[in-house]
Amino acid sequence: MFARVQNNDFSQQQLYDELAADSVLQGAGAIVTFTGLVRDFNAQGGIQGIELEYYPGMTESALEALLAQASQRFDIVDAGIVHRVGKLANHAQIVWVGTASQHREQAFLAATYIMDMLKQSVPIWKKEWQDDVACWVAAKADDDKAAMRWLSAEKGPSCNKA
Amino acid sequence: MFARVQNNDFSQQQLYDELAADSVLQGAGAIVTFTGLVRDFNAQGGIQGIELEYYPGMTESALEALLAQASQRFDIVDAGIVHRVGKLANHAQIVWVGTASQHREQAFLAATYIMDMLKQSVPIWKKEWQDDVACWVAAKADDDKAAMRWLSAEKGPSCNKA
Amino acid sequence: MVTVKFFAQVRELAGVESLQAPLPQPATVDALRNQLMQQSPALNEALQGNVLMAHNQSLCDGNTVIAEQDEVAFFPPVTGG
Amino acid sequence: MVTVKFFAQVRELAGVESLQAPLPQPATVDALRNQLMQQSPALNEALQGNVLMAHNQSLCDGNTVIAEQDEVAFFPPVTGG
Repeated sequence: MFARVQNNDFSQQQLYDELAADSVLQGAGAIVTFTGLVRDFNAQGGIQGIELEYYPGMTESALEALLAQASQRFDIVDAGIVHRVGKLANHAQIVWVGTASQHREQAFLAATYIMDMLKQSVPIWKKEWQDDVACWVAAKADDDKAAMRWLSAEKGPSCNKA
Repeated sequence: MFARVQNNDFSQQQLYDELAADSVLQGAGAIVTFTGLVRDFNAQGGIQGIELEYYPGMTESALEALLAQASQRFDIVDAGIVHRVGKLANHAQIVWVGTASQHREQAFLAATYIMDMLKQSVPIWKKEWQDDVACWVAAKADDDKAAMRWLSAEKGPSCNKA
Repeated sequence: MVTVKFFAQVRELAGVESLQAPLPQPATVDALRNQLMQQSPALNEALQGNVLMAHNQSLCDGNTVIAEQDEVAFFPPVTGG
Repeated sequence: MVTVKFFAQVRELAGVESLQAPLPQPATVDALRNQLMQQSPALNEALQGNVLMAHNQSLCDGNTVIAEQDEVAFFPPVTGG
């Protein structure tokens, strides 16, 4: 398992190979990857890139905790997350999530879960540049709902929002 | 959209780049990939690779039809499938599916749908080599159920099994 | 005549990949299948049970109507992916 | 003393990234938040509304008990991914 926060871009091939190398030896027959990209527009029109702030220390542990939760909840043999921070241009890669499992359903579910929970619980904040002004992006109700779908199936989160 | 049947191996990076190139210009913010790998065992023990037979002509059109169905059913901007045939060693890549969408949920659903339907409707048959004997793999009830989940939400398939 | 193709276990049991058959009466896929099953013990065994059918390279059912020059294929449930 | 950190909009409104604050009475995250909000109009505005809280780098709620040397952070709902 690997969880990384970095400014540099990442290589699809390298991350796939890293995840697959051990996974196939552990019987993985299915690898799912998710990549998030900077879109060049928002509801107000075109944007000129984004900027991501994070909480050094906590962000890394939150990503590691998320991988541990996903491993407990789903039948996966390995998983990894890489999240970029800092200034990112339109169309740049933002985040990569990979999951490996014996069977495809668990790999798909685990990757979906990791992304849904990441968007609700990992301390990273996004600004969008628009006409030389950078505006913080508001959290989406859709993202809350996506995470709640998983949480409602649990006994209850150990820690609540304010 | 691209659908290919080939004997040669494929490159994760090349297929990702091919899918992403147009997709980002069409507003894609989410790319999901699925890769199926040859596992080195089955219920009877270790295996020594697999062999895949297909129906030249029909296999390609079935893959194209599947992409068209997925595009109609889900809010995706692009998708691709590559399926290998012939002899494949343990741990080799068998199939790659990629989907690109503005939002991650649709990309995940479309990739899951394509794999579920591929396993039920695309003419490809798998043999496993075990102690110098090649045995045809039986279709899995799980795979039928996975496909039925999608079909039951439709008006009914236009074409039935015998 | 119609072109008949077999794949995977069905092909192995039939002992042939492809053959030409006269258009059956009635001209349906089921009638073709029955006609072939009476042709030889090998074809009888190959076409028994859960066999999928394609007409001109699209999955079809037994009631599908066929014409001269059409292509019909018989094969087991698929196991790709 | 406890170390207090702010991120994103909360940091910008607070006008500071980090500060040291005396342990409040009672020693909870909510009490610390109230103490900070009384300290300046900027902090008052920054800590209003839907603000998430972390105690020693784990998400927590306002009842969480804190001790000397702990790290508490306030930030808006996250928007990564």
